[in-house]
Amino acid sequence: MRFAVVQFPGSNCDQDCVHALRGLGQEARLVWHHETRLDPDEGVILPGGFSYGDYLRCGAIARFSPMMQSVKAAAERGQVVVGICNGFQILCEAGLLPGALTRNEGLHFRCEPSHLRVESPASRFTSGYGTGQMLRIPIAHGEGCYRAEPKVLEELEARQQILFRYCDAEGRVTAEANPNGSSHSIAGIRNQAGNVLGMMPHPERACEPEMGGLDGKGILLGAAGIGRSA
Amino acid sequence: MKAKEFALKLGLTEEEFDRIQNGLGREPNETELGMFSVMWSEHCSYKNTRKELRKFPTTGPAVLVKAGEENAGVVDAGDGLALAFKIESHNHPSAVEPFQGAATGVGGILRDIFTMGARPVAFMDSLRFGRPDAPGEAGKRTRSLIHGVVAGISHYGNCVGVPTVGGELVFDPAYEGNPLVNVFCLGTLRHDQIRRGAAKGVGNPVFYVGAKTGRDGLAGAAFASRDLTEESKADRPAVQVGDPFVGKLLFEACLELYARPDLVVGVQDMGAAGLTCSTCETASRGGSGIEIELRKVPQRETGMTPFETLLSESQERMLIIVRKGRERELKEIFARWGLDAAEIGTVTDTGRVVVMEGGKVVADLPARMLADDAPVYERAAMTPAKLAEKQKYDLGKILPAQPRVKEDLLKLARSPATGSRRWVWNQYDHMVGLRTVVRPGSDAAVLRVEKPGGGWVRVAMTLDGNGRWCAQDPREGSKALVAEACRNLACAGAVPLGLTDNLNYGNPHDPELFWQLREGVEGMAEACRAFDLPVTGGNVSLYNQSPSGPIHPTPVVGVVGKVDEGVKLAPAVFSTGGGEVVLLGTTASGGLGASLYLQEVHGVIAGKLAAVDLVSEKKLHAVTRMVLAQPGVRAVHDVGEGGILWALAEMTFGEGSAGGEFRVPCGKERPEEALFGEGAGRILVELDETSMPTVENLAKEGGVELTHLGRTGGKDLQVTVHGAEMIWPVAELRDGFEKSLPKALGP
Amino acid sequence: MKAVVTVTLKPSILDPQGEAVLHAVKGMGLQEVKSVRIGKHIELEIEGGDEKKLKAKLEEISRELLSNPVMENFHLDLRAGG
Amino acid sequence: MKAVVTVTLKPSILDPQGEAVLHAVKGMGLQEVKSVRIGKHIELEIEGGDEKKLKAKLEEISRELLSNPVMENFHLDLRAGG
Ligand SMILES: Nc1ncnc2c1ncn2[C@@H]1O[C@H](COP(=O)(O)OP(=O)(O)O)[C@@H](O)[C@H]1O
Ligand SMILES: [Mg+2]
Repeated sequence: MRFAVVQFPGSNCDQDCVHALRGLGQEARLVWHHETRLDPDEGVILPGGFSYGDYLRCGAIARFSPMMQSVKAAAERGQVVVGICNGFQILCEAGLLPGALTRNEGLHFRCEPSHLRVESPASRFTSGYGTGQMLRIPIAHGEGCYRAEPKVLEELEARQQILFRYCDAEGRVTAEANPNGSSHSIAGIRNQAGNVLGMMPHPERACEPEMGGLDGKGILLGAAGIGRSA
Repeated sequence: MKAKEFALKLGLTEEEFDRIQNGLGREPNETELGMFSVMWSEHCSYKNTRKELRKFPTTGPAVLVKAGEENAGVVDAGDGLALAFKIESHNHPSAVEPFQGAATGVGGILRDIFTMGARPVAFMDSLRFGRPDAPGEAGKRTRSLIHGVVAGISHYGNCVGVPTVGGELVFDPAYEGNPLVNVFCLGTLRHDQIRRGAAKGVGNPVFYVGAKTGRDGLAGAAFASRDLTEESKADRPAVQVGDPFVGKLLFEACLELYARPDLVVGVQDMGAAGLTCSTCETASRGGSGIEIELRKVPQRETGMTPFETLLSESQERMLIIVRKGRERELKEIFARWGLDAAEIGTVTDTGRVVVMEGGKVVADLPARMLADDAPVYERAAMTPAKLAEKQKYDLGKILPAQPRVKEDLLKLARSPATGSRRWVWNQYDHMVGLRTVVRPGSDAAVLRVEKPGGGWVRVAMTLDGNGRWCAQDPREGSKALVAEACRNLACAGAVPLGLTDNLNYGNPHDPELFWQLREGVEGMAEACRAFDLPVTGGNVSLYNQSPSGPIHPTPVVGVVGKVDEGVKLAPAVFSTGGGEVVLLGTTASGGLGASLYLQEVHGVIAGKLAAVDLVSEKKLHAVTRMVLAQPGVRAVHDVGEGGILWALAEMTFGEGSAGGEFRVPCGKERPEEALFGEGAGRILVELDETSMPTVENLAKEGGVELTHLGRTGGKDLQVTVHGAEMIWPVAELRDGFEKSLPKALGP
Repeated sequence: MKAVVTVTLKPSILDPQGEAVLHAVKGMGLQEVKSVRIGKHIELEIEGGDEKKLKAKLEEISRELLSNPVMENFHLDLRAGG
Repeated sequence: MKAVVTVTLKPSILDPQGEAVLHAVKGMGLQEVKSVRIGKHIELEIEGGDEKKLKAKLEEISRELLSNPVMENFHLDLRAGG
């Protein structure tokens, strides 16, 4: 499948995403935030980084860029949209996913491998995994604490929109294993329609043994529509 | 005010003023004096240290751009790949405003690297503070400095998307009033992409790009109040604020610009001394002149005087000279990245920097005189009166009659001096870019770097300093730290290609302090020659002292090397058990002189480091690299601070690492010496039993001693020395190691 | 004209930075403090334009850009002069 | 009682955050904006204590903890009630 990786001023995981996608046999092109054209059959990646310096609030300014209007339209048409880290923040600010990402409870930026539990394999992004499967994928963020109204959290739970939760090395979801204080230990969610994914951990950093593992492959391949069989 | 009086206020000396006046054949005006005061400062001219710096070896087959030629040195990494790297200090700004001081330090070194045409791919940081666990106000202030500096580096480095992959963090009361913040950056480029900071081609336009100019950094010694407007007096900021967002856009825009063939003629960042430095240095290097109009300089504030505009140290700005007729291309690229680009002048053939404001000449000076004709001083050096006394020590008086090694190691393990630096590097994105093969926490960081023709080269790098060693013996201490840096690279299977150094010392007018610097430079130079290691650049930071005295003499070196093709990288921590552990290199511990052990466990700094045997050291590195190319190597780690016992302990701290049973060689010395001595020339290797014969053979052929220490396994660290056996549960040691720093620093 | 937009966290949202400051404030001896909340103070200098239109636009900007309705409230204050 | 401390950057200090927001605000169609500066709005809830002493203590806290005198100014405002 072909992916458009959107470059905002201040994006810095754009090339990493392109590298990982190509390594998985997918096509990837970079598109500048001023552009508006997206092909009807391509997936969209909003990469990590610090769009507009993350000033004001992460993702707050990026969501006004011309490309985001097209991304919104593409998401409504059912195209795949994946927001990673800063991309997740932008998706929330743009209203494509509910909730908001706030400053890590410990107040520090954290870059480290995180353990994730796959909560629901019933999505294209997780179809390559089993329920409860443990993944090890790095995080690198200062504002990854997921917050939403209690009602929204209930809905996310009820509709199995929570795809990944932080857990410890044994797979237990505990407060200590939660690196940023996210409500319900949320690390990644999808929209109701199932075509938009937002997650704080970086799957593109876990697609090569040399970079510390392969656990992120399934997510990107899932986005490309390649499930378990691959 | 008389010109001379004004010059003195700016920090120029009377002789320097006369030199300027004679050189010009007229009296300089105030703006011109301002320009001289910054260009002839130590920071820009190296007037006190130039003679010393000439002692470094700077040439070698791998050197593409030599020290002093450009903003950073460049070395050849083979296959058309070149590496640009340099270290820079931001000690004083960080003492005043730790967050912004450190952040702008990162921004500054970043610009030095991409100015060379290189894409920045890694940072390292070397930090020194007082003790965070000191009681009362001192400890509190130190903790807040550490929090601020680490947050500042994290802020800038993470935002620009360049991983911070290594560094050091050292505590010593000597840095309490004067912390050291040194930042290193490495960039990669093709040989044919190297950019020069030279203004060439009469009539070529001179562009100013990046952030607008404000009154940032206009304070300190090089500042006189009389020239200020009333408006600026009311608010005279010393603090420069970094904008990593603009920093990132600036380097992406510049790299895009460089990619256009024949567009850029010369480029120079605006760091210290801003517009003044960038214009006169490019003109001087190009053997040309430059004429600029200040009204065209994008300004953030109103009513700035020429003096202020020329001396401003606003961040994220560059000077770029392009080929005439290609102006539009530059403007388009910068507009796309949302950055200012203003044509502020042209290249001339007059050899002069001519500055105009509204068409009126406000400064007209020979470029060479500003950039290259600063006076060079030979400072007096004198062996410190108290040195011999400092170096004498009586172990019998310091150590207890009965060794208490068991407690000693636990004490060491719980000290913030030895604790895991995870608290720091977790705050740095050390993975962005997908190049970091060996992450922080090992002996050297390793990056994979794309070769121009495809495929990877693995590049290893390390930053090392040791103020305690150098305080006790600046010459041997400096040699030892170059040896240590190279040893760290050897543990990554890398051959060193080049060294960059930051000379952090006290006031050069104090002969005892200048002696430290001279000894340090000579020691480093000797070690570099022994390792065939060219010095490719660096930085000098003097006047590092507070009312309580000068810092330890603290040269910091950054060494970059290339990992041998056949090397399989091994972790610095033990496997899950069942491996053989050998010591490569000398069995002599070097004794406890200047050791961390004496400082941390017994509260004294005493004695001096044993002299490094550079010849044996070099052999050790070669053998280690060959060993790492063999199958069956499980772990490798060098012996450094804390001695062989601490090195063994550290090797048990990996996720899932086993403990082990070891016998440490000990001669007539006390067991503490054998266990905690910091002598150079030792590397520990864990390997499969089956690989032992090959490794023994390599060591023998390479002329390196090999000693069997024991085997890994179990959950305890068990060490026998002189027949006495000691046991520590690894979990207990590891707990101290993991928690000491967070505990000392607070949340 | 000057517009001051004050953005505060909704009461239900946890403010870890405020908590940290609360801790430090108590450490400095002010035991009477019960809570600390940290918001943003945003000043915009405006020249010209029709006041009424400006106000509507500023409301929009405060709502859409300067604050995030999921977790924040805002207050807009218009002042003559600078 | 409630204390509101407003911390603003000194006029000559660069405000990268404000610059980025200025761009965005213009992008949203408000061309009349000349500058944006972003500061902190800190609310402290206080119970009990002697008002005069509190005020002195709050001044100290604003100066030493809540603001950074090298770069920032602060304004302290005490309001009855909460
Ligand atoms: N300690 C040193 N050893 C070797 N070269 C040095 C040292 N200090 C400075 N240099 C070289 O002198 C030149 C000028 O340095 P510097 O003024 O620090 O550059 P910048 O203007 O980028 O700060 C650089 O090429 C630098 O590498
Ligand atoms: Mg430079």
